[in-house]
Amino acid sequence: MTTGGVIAARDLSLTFQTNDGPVHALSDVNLDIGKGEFVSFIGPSGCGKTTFLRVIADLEQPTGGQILVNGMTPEEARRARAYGYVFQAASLYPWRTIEKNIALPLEIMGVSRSEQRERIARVLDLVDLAGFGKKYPWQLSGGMQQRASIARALAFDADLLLMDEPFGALDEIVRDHLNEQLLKLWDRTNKTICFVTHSIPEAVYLSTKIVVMSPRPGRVTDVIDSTLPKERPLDIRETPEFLEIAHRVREGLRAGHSYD
Amino acid sequence: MTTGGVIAARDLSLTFQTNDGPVHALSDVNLDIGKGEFVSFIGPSGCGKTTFLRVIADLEQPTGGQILVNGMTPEEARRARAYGYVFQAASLYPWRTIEKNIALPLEIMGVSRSEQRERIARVLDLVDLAGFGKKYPWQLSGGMQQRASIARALAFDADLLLMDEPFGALDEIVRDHLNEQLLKLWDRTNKTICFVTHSIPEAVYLSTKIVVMSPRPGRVTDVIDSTLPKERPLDIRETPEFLEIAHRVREGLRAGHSYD
Amino acid sequence: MSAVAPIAGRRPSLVARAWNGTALPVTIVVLIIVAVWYVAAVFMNAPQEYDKAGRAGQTLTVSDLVTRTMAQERPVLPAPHQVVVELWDTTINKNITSKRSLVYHAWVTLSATLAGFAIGTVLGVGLAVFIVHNTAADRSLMPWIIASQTIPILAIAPMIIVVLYNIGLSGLLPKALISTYLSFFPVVVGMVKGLRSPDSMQLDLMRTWNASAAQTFWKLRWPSSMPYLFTSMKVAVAISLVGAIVGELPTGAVAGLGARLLAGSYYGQTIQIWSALFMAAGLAATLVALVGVAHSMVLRRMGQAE
Amino acid sequence: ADKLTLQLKWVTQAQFAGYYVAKDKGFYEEENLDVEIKPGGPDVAPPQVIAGGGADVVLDWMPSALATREKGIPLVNIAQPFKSSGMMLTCRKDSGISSPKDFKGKTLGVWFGGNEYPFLNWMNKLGYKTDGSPDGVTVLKQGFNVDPLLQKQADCISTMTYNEYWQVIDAGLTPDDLVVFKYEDEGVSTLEDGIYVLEDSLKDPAMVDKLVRFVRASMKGWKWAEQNPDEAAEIVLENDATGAQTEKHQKRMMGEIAKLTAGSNGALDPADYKRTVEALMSGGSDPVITKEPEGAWTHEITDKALN
Amino acid sequence: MRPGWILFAIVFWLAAWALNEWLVRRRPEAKAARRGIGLVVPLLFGVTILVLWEGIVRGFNVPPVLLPPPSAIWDRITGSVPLLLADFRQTVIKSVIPGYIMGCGSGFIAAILIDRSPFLKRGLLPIGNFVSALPVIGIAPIMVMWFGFDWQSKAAVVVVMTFFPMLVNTVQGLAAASSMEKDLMRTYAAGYWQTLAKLRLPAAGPFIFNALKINSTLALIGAIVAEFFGTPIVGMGFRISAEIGRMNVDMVWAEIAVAALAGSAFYGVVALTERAVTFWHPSVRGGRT
Ligand SMILES: Nc1ncnc2c1ncn2[C@@H]1O[C@H](COP(=O)(O)OP(=O)(O)OP(=O)(O)O)[C@@H](O)[C@H]1O
Ligand SMILES: Nc1ncnc2c1ncn2[C@@H]1O[C@H](COP(=O)(O)OP(=O)(O)OP(=O)(O)O)[C@@H](O)[C@H]1O
Ligand SMILES: Cc1ncc(C[n+]2csc(CCO)c2C)c(N)n1
Ligand SMILES: [Mg+2]
Ligand SMILES: [Mg+2]
Repeated sequence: MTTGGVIAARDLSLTFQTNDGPVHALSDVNLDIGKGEFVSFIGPSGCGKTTFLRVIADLEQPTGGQILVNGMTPEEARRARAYGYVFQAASLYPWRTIEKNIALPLEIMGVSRSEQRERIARVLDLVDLAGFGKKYPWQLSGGMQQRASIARALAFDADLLLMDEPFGALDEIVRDHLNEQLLKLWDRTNKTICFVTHSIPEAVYLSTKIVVMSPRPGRVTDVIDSTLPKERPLDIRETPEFLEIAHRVREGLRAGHSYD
Repeated sequence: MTTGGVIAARDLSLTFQTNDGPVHALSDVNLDIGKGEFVSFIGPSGCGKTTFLRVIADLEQPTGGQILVNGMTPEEARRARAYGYVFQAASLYPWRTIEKNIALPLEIMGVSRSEQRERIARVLDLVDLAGFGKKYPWQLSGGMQQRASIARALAFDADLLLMDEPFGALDEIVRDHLNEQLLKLWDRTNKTICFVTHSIPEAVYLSTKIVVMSPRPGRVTDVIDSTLPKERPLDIRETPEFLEIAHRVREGLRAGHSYD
Repeated sequence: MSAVAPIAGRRPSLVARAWNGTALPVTIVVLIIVAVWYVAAVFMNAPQEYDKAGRAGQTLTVSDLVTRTMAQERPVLPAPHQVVVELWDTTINKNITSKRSLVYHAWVTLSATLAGFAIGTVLGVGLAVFIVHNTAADRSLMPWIIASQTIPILAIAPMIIVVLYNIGLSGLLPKALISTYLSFFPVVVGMVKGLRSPDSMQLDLMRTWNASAAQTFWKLRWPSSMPYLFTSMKVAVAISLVGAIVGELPTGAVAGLGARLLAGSYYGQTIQIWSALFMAAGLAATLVALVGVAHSMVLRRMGQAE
Repeated sequence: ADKLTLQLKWVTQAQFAGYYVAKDKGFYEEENLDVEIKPGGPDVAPPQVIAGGGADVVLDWMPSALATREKGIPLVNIAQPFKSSGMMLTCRKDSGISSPKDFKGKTLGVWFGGNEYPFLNWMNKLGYKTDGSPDGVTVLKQGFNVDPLLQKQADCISTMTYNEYWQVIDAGLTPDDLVVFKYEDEGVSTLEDGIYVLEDSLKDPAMVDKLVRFVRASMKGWKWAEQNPDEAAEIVLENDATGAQTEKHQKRMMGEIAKLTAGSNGALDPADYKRTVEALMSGGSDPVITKEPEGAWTHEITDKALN
Repeated sequence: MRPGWILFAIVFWLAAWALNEWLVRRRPEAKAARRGIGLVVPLLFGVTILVLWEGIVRGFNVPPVLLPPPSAIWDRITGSVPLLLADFRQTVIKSVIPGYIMGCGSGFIAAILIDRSPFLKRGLLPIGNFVSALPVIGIAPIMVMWFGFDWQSKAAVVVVMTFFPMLVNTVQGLAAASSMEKDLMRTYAAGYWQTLAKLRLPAAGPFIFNALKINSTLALIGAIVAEFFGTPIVGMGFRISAEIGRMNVDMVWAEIAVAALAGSAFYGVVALTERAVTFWHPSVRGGRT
């Protein structure tokens, strides 16, 4: 087993024991993710995308196979605070202002006050929420909350970012804008990003590698390496190359559904 | 004011009185929707799409202007059970099985048991949930719950369908599939459908008319009549005509945002 | 911002605002209750008057009956004004340090109530923290905490007092401990629920940051449990008062509202019972309201207020 | 001064005037005693308090004290300021009762908690069953007040000559409306308010000395109270922390109490003791005590105190 | 002092604690085994309390009139079954159950009635809170005076104690349906009673059961305490107050044990019913949404 990459999964399986029998959320998943890659996970609902991210984050224990994160076990990686995680729902603490919510992981890590302030200002700006730092979460619309939770993960400034459908609740214009921002950030900082999405164009636009999954049991059915350049203006989405990759992803996805 | 159409709004306004001042959710909205039209509403978060649907459904009282539904006031229309409503969130009752949830409006209308059974079977099939009727909502994934709530509105079988982002929580494949199904249903039954969405391709693919809205105060900025034929295979989305309309919608939307 | 003129909303009329507040409805309901009460007083006190008149060989007119039933010395149901007069006499018209002052007795009970409430809340929170962090405690403690509340405290209070005296505790503390016994229960139940109220996603988030148990507690569990804490404290403070009153009986019932209730009961002084009862309920209502004020203050500081 | 704690059997009232007088008038102080008087009440059982170390000396009625002794708490009577019993059964005339023969089928209110023994003994003597069987009497555990009689919930209730009886009168019934049966007259009386200590106390000479001084001062208090009933009642009122007692009632009570203490110099009359024991042992199917108690009283203290 | 007993009690305690800690860390596959552990752990805890109690009473020679050892209480229980049964009948069957049913039932009906009038709701609820703060020991003598000595007055006390918790909880529960759930009913043009039956009552279920649970322990305590203020010579409260004066403390504890057992069983039955009826609520189905 190589340990060079950021993530290395070998025959990874995870079965949930539930009241009406076992649920095979992940089954024999093999995947390598190198430093600086931007990997999208796409697949129908319930195919194990969230579960895979949770295994990386040491929030679930695999029931079979092996996985290494930065060459360590997930637990060691978690203790080393190796990653930032953006959940599928915003999950902000309602008794803290946006600022304080972003400060929370920094407080826990013991980052100094002045640095906290600095980082908060930077990430708020990044997600276009400058000026909203003193508001409480319930004073913001759903989309703004989601952006705040992204800011919180960015403030953490880990080398590995796990993002579970971060842009699901946003409208297309905002989404396009944040996609651009995220790409810029990734380009600048050379972070490794694992990104779950339901949108094929989004996956193709962002990724260096697209992992297509299918459910029951959760498997990786295809891994597509993107041939798009690192520099990606928004209108790259109308190029034939883009449409070609999108088509391949769509085909892979369709195979996992019962339609047609 | 004409009364021929299904919906006729004249200078419709709605202002919410809140603690930090009035919120102008709708402002001078003029709109006519004829029988059998498929109208999509698109616009950034908070522009009043939900509010407009709620006014039609007599769930909010306008503070200015007039609106007629089937030539009646919204209240009369509601009492006449003129519409089915799919909310932005699934809103299934957790103490009823999926079947029983779908049966609920039928029970209230006094539909006979045997007909209830028949309709339930039909709509469950339509949304690909056959076999899940005896499950409770919390035993289903979010996407399945959303489909069940669509089934519930369809079982109701009203001539006017109000759908508030019904496919927001679904992945692209399922979404495509349900888009097709919905179009078929609309084509077959000649229902009038008001449909809120964040997705430009979805709006263009489905609609005969696209209403673009912008926020603060909520206004209608553009009404685009689709030139696409009634018969629409999925790959119509790659035609120049389609892309042309999508472009116009995108431009209209972008005008409502502060980016670029 | 927009140029849309503000909608000229009509200010709700005075009548409408009073109708939609609480003061007017409460007043009207109180008035209805008082009216029913007066009628009930006549009917419930009438047999005694008939009996008395019968033995004296008189017959009673209706107006006689009404006036007499409202001025009995030991009525079955005292008329509202009798209770009000008694309350007035024993609060406003007496020096508050006098043993005949209801304020004095209320203070005696209140001090035990507050002590018991404070100990009960601390104990309840402590137990809840223990239960939430220790599975064995969770499984074994809860059924017995429930069972403890099915024991009639009045029955074992005398033994508790004696045992406590034996280990050197007397005065305020034994009474306070009985009130603790009653008040810790709602706090445990509420706080266990409250400390467990963060959803699994919020807990997972803490885990991803590798937060310690203490950090998770102080930054997540504790703030999330605040609404539960205050709701159970409202129940607990009212129960504390009952506990303090119960605790006064086996200590010789020398002072306090419990002593008043008992003395009133012993001498058949119904009016005195009722005024002590109202004092107790009023005290409880005040305490609950105070906890409510503290609640909204904390909520405001946490940015949760309306 | 030597500390001593006295647990009363009931709330502060003229029934205990002797002790309050002794404290108030400095009789205890003269004996170099610092006596703390703890009021009782319906929820206070003096034997339990003394067993738990909550008091050095308690007041109790002899039936209860002897029953406790059999349960293993060695209470000893060291003095008996009350010569006669003040207990009686007070009945409404309109219930049709004029003699004990009329009790059959009637509802009688009784105090429990150790005070029911003389009553049960009496009924046993009269041949009435108290377990609810048809040709017996119906027994109620009466609360603390006289309402059951006023509201005709009971035909008769237990009263003390010095207390509840007058509450009935105050409530508007006249002596003519009532029939009373004094336990003294029916020959079923048992000894009331006596002074009891634990056996161990008598083994300690220093404690014995304290008790001697206590009894001497207390009896001085009682005799003073008998002679100055009104002032005694006022002293009691001053010591009443509940503020619920009235002057009229306490003065009247003191007058009645004086009649009960009049015949006693403090020393227990062995004849009274014998009569009480006999009554308690003949309690029918459920006697209060099963065997003749031994060492349940002593003249040691009164002998030293009164001579 | 007999240190042997104390030592034994402490050793037993530590051993039982360790065993419990070990037991709760087991995660057996079999459902039956999990259930077994769920039962054994609290039972072991209870047994430990009894052993500690016995050890301390014997070890420190606590006089039995203060605190009898559990063994003596057990002897008394087994020796007085008919008496305990008669008391149970009088207090639980005659007073508690009817009082509980009447109190909870009328609280529920009152809640439905005032639900239609926001005016009454605002007017009555603060007064409800006021009345439920009235201490039992003040109400009990009044009820005895009004309703006589027998079970009726005890049931009346129970009614007063249980009425308001039920009223307040039901009113709160009827407001629990979310606005979207209510809007849904509106879009169906459902009538008041339809909305009540199909939405608001099911949604109020958890609140109503909350009141039923609180009331199950309140009712028992209320009835027992009321018996202190006058009663026929049978009943658990009567026995407790009469026997304490006779220094039969073991009998007092026997009654307390019966009361605790009956109260816990009552609570348990209500809790089980709750699980069955509100199976859908997150707190019952274990938090999965
Ligand atoms: N804690 C759990 N217990 C039992 N089953 C679970 C649990 N968590 C997830 N599952 C199941 O595992 C499977 C994979 O779930 P997962 O959340 O990873 O899906 P997903 O790909 O993220 O779906 P979505 O796109 O809807 O978020 C599903 O069938 C789900 O029901
Ligand atoms: N009950 C209410 N009270 C006060 N303001 C409200 C209320 N409901 C909606 N609003 C405000 O009215 C505006 C329009 O809201 P609406 O829900 O119609 O937006 P939307 O277009 O449906 O947005 P989204 O795409 O996020 O669902 C928003 O600014 C919202 O904050
Ligand atoms: C619960 C209870 N009820 C009655 C008495 C009887 N009693 C003993 S002394 C006394 C004072 C006389 O007025 C009374 C009434 C009691 N001891 N405990
Ligand atoms: Mg997921
Ligand atoms: Mg909306």
